[in-house]
Amino acid sequence: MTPEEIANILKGKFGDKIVGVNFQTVHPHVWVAADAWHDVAMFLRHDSRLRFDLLRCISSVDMLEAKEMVAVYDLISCDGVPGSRELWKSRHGMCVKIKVSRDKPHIRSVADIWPTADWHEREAYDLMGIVFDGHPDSVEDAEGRHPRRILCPDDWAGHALRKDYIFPMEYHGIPAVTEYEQTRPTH
Amino acid sequence: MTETVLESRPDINANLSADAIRQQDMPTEEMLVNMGPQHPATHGVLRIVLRTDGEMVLEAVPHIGYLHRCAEKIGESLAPFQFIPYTDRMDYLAGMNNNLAYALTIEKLTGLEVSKRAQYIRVLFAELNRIASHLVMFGTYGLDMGAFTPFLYAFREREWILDMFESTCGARLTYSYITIGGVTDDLPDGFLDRCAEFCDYFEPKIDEYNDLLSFNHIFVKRTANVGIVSAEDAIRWGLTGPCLRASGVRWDLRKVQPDTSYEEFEFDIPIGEGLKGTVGDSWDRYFVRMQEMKQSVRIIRQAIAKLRDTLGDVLNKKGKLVKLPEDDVYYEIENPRGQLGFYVQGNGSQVPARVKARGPSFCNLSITNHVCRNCLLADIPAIVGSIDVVLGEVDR
Amino acid sequence: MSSIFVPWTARPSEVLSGFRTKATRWLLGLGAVLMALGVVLFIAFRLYSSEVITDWRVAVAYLGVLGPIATGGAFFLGGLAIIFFRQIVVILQTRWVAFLIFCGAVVGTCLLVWGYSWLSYYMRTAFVKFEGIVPADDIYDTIQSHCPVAFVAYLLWPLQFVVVRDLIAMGGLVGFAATVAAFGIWWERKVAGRIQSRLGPMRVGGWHGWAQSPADGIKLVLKEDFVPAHGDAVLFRLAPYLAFVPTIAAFMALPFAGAAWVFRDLDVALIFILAVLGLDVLGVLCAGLASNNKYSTYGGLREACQMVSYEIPMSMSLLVPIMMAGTLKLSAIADQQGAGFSSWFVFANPCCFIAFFMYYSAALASCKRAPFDLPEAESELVAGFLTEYSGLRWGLFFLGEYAAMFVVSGLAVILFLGGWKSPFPASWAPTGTGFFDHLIRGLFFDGPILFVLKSMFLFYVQLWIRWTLPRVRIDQVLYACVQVLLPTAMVVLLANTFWVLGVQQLQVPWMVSLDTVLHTILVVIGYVFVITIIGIVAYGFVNRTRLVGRLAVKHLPGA
Amino acid sequence: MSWIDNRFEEGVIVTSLDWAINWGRSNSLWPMTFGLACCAIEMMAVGAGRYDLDRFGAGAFRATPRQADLMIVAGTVTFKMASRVKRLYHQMPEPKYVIAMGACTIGGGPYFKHGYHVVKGVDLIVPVDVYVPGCPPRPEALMEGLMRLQDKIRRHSIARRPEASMAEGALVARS
Repeated sequence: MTPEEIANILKGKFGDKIVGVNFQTVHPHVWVAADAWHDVAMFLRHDSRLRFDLLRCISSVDMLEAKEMVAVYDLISCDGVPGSRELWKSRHGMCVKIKVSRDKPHIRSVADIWPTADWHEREAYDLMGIVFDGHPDSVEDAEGRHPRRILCPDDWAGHALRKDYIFPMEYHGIPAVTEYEQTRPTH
Repeated sequence: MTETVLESRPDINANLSADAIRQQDMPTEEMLVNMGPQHPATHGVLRIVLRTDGEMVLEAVPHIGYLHRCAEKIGESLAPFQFIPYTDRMDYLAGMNNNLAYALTIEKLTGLEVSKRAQYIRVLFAELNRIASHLVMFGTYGLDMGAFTPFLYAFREREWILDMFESTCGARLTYSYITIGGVTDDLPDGFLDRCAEFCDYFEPKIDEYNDLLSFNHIFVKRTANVGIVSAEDAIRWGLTGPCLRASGVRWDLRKVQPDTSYEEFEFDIPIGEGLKGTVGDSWDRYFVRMQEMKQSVRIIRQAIAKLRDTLGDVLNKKGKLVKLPEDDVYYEIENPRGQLGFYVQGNGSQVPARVKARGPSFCNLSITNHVCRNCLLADIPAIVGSIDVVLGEVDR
Repeated sequence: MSSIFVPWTARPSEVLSGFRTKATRWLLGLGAVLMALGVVLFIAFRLYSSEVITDWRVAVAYLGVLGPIATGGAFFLGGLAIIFFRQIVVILQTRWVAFLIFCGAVVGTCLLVWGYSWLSYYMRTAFVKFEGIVPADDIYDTIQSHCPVAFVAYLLWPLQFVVVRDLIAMGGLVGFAATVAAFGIWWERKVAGRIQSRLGPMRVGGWHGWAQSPADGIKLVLKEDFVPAHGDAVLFRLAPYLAFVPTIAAFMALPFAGAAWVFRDLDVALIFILAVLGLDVLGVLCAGLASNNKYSTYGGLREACQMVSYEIPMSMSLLVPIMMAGTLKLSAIADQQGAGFSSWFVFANPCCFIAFFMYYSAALASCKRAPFDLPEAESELVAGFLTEYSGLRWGLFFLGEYAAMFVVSGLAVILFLGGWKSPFPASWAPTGTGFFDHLIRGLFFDGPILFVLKSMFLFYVQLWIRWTLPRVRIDQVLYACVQVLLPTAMVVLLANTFWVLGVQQLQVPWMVSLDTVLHTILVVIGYVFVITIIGIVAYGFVNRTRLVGRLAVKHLPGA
Repeated sequence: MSWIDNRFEEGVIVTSLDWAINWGRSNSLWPMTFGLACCAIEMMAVGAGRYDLDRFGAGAFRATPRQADLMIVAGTVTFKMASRVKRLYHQMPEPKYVIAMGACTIGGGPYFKHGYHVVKGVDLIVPVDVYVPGCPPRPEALMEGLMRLQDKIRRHSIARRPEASMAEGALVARS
C-alpha cells in the first residue's frame, strides 16, 4: 500500500485531524494534530488494512526559529507467519509527524500501543524535553508530570539536544567546560 | 501442619491458610540487588536493579545512560564526513556496519551514487564485521555461562579478521573505512586470497564451537527455555535482528529492503526453531547467531568472487563536501545486533540540523524487564547476554 | 633549619650500596665464625660427655652446641638473603638456575623418602629399648653403628618427646598444604593458558614463570587489610581461619604412605576427614553473612545448601570401598590394593566403578569447583562470599580451597586407586636394603611420591573440568544431588552389600564367576582408559602447534 | 599506602626487602574487570590469546575491586559514571594503581568539544599512574603501559619518605 492510499484512509477516518501530507520527498510523511495522535495511533495499529505493528523509531526535532518541536514516528507493517519457511515481507511503511509548540511540548504517549515507544519517549523527553502525557514510567516534580529521564542523570539540568542548550559548567564538583566552551554556539 | 502451628501459636488466626501462617512464622522479605554498572555479566556499564525473593527475581529494571556520549549532539555539529568516526564508536563491535548505515542514510538523502566495486567491498566488510561481532557474543556468552575457554577461541579467530581490517584501513576497532560515497581506499594486494583462506579456516571452526559450547549439555540446560520471547511480543517491543529472528520471525532487512546490492547475493535467514527448548528462548537467540556466521561466510565467498572480476573506482569524491538538502530521511540497515537506523534532517548546509540514531540494542534491551520476570538470579546473565547489547549503542 | 643533617636522606645511593656490601661481608663472616665456634663446642662436648649424662645436662649441652650453630647460621643466611634479594631477578630468570633448583627439589624429595624411612626405623629401634627419658649416648650408640654423621644423634634427641615430633610433623603438613596450594595456583594458570591457546605466566621469573605464586603471595600479604563498614568485624576476621584450618586438619589423618607416613593413623580416619571437611562450610557461611554485602550473602547461602546436601552422596559413595575393605583405617585400606593395577578397588566390581565417579563429582561440588562453583560464580555473584575479602584473608580462603582439592583427590586415590601402591605388581619391586633399593621402592612401588602423583592427576582433572565446562544453575545443582546422586548412591550401596555378601562371605558360585568376568571387563576398561589418556597427551604434544592455533602461536611475543 | 609502607627507616634490610616486595607487587598486578567502552574490547583482546596479559602475571582479572590491584579505566567516563568510578577506586585496597586507557580517559578525546555529558579526563576523578594514548590504543600499547607501571613500582621503596624524616628532624631540632 502506498503512502498516498494510507493518507487517504486516515483522511477518511479523521478528516481535519490530518493537518498535512508530503510525498515529494525521500521520506514521505503525514502531519497529524497532537490532540488526535493517540486515536490515530490506535487506528494505525489495529486497523485490518494498516496493521502497523512495528514502531521503528521516534525522532524529535527542535525548530528553534519556528518555535516548534516535531516528533517523527516511523512505522512499518510486517507480514508473515512465525516459524514458516518463507521470508517475512514489509507490507508498507509510513512516517507520522506531530508538531507541538516549543514552550509547551505535550504529546499523548503511545507506549500502551507500542511498548517499544516507552524508552523512545523517555529518551525524547530526556534529550529534547517533549513531555509525553500518560507515560507508564512518569515522575512528578517541579516541571510537572513527565517521563523519567533515561540517559542523563535524574538531577540533570536542561535538555541537551535543544538548539539553545547551554553546556553545564560543572557537575557535582567535576569541572565540565570552560567559559569559552560554554558561550560558544554548539552548532 | 496448620493444626500443629496453631497449637504452638495460639495468637495466629485459625482462618489463615497454611501459607499465611508460614509467612507469619518465618516472614521472608524481598531484597533489592543492584547489578552493575561494574559487573562482569553486564557487558560494560549496564545497571540492572533486581527485586529478588531469595534466588527468584521478581523484577529486573535496567538503568542505562552510563555511557551517554552525546553522539547526536555531535552529529548535528559536524559535517557527515566528520561524523563517520563517531559512528564507529556507537556499536564498537561492528564499526563497519555503523559506518555503512550512516553513509547509506546520507547517500539516500543526497542521491549520491556509489560504484559497484565499492558496494561489493562494503558487503564484504559488513559481513566480516558481522562475524567478528558474533564471535565476541559467542565468547562473552560462554563467559556469562561460566565457560571461560570459548571466549579465548573466539578472540583468536577474531584477531584474524582484525588483521585483515588493519591491513586495509589501519585500524583494529574503529575503522571509518566505509564513508559517504564509497570506501576510503581500495583493497590491498592479496587481500582477497587471505579472505578466502580465512573462510576455509573458519567455516569448520563453527561446527567445532557448536560441539564445544552450543550443544554442551550444561549450556543447553542453562539457556534453553529461559527468557522466552514470543513472535508478537518481539515485534511489539521493537526487537530486531537475531533477537527477532530467534522468535521465529524470518525478517531480515538485507532481504526485505535490499541495499548495497545485497539482492545479488544468495543466503538464508536462519530463525529460531526451538531445537532445544521453546522457540524464542535464550538458546535460540544464541544459536541464530552461530548460524548467521555460516551465512556470512557464504556471502563473503560470493563477494570475493564478484570482487575478483569487478574493477573501478571505489570512492565518489563528491561525498566529502556534500550539501544536505532541506529534507529529512530515516534509513535502517541490518546490523549484527538488529536494525540500526539514522534519522537525518538537512537544512541546506553541510551540517545536518538533526541526527538521531536508533540503536538496535536500545530497543532490544527495553524488553529486559518484560522477560526477566520470575526467573532465577542465574538466568539474568543468560537473558541479558543472549540479547547481546553493546552499551555504546544503547547510550550513544 | 637547613643545616639539620638527616643521614638517611642525605646518603647517596652508591654509599648505600657500599654500606650494603660491607654489611653483607660482616654478616657472612660473623656467621661463619659462629658456626665454626659451634662445631668446636660440639667436639669439646663430645670429648666431655663420654659417660652417661642425664637429661637436663644433655638439654643444656644440646642448646649450647646448637645455639652458636643456629645463630651463626641465621647470620650467614641473612647475608646470603641480602645477596639473593639483590640478585633475585637475575637468579629467577636464568633457566639453568631454575633447572638446578628443580633437580635439587627432585633429589631432595628422594633423599627425604629414603632418609625418613631410614631414620624412623632406627628411631623406633632406639626408643623401644628405653622407658621414659633416653640418655643421649644410648641414642648415639644406637645410631652411630649405622650413621656416618654421629652428632645427628643429638639433633634427634628431642624427637623422643611426642610433642616435639608432632610440632615438627605439623609444620611439615602445613608447609606441604601451602606448597600444594601455591603450586596448584600456578599450575592452574598454566593449564588454563594451554587449554586457551595462551602461555600463562611467563615473565615473572623462573622456568615458565614458576615464581608466579611467590610473587602473588608477597603481594597478597602486603595488601591493605580491610573490614567492610557495618560488617561483623569479628566473624569477618574469623571466617578465613574457619575455612582454612579444617582442610589442614584433614591432612592430619591422610596417610601419604603406610602407617609411618601419617600424622595420626586413626582407625576412623575416613569419618574424621569427612567431618572436618564438612566444617569448611562454617567459614564460608560466616564470610557470607559478616561481609554486609548481598552478593556475599547469596554466595554463603548457596555454599551452605550445596555443601551440606552433597556431603550425603559423597559419604555414601565412599562407603562402597569401605565395605569391600572392611575397615575405616585408610592405611589399611590402601594396603589391600597392593597387588597392582587390577587390584584397585575402582575395578573391584561395577558398584565401586560407579561409586568412584559419583564420589568424584560430589567432591567437585563440595570443593566449590566448576561446574559447581556457584558460591563464587563470577558472572552472577561478583565473587560470591569472597566479594569483600582482600589480601591475606582472601589468600587463606584460596589456600584452603586448593588444599581441600588435594585432600579429596587423595581420598579418591586411597579408596579407589590403590593409594601409594604402584600399578605394577609388587613382585617386581627390588628386595634390598641399599640406598637405591630404598629409592626405587619409595619412588615406583610403595611410597608418598606415588600417592602425590596420583592425587595430582585427579587434581589436574579438576582444573581440566573447570576450564572446559559451563556452570550449572543452583536448582540444577540441588536436583542433581537429591534426585540423581542420592538415589543412585543408595542403589549402589545396596547392590554392593549383596555383592560383598554373595562373593566374599557366601561364595555363591555363579556370583563369584560373574564377579570374575565383570572384574576382568572393568580392568580392561581401565587399561583402555589409561592408554587413551596417554595417547591424547602424546597426540596433543606432537601436534601442539596446530591445536593451539596458528594465529595465537605465530604472533605470541615472548613465546 | 600498604601497612608495611612508611614505617621503617631506610637501611640494609629495608632496601634489600624492597627488591623482593617490588618484585612481588610488580609481577602480580591483578586488574579489575571493568570495561567502559570501546577500549574495553581492546582490553579483552589483551587478555586473550595473542597478546596474553597473563604472561606478566596480570591476567587474573578480578571482578571485585577488593581483590584488584590495578584499575584499567578503559573507555569514556561520563558524569553519570564518574561517581561509580570514584567509588570503585576507593573500594580497592592499597597499594592500588590506575591506568588511563584511551583518549577519552586521558582528556575527553573526540568528545571533548561537544560532549556535554563526558568527563574531560578521568584524572579529574581519580589519580592516574600511567596514561596510554590511542583511540583505542593497540593491545601492544596497553602492554607497554603495564610495563611502564611495573618500572614505576620497581622504583618504589617502603622506607620512610625523606620529607617525613626531614619534618621529624625539624621537630627534634626545635625541641
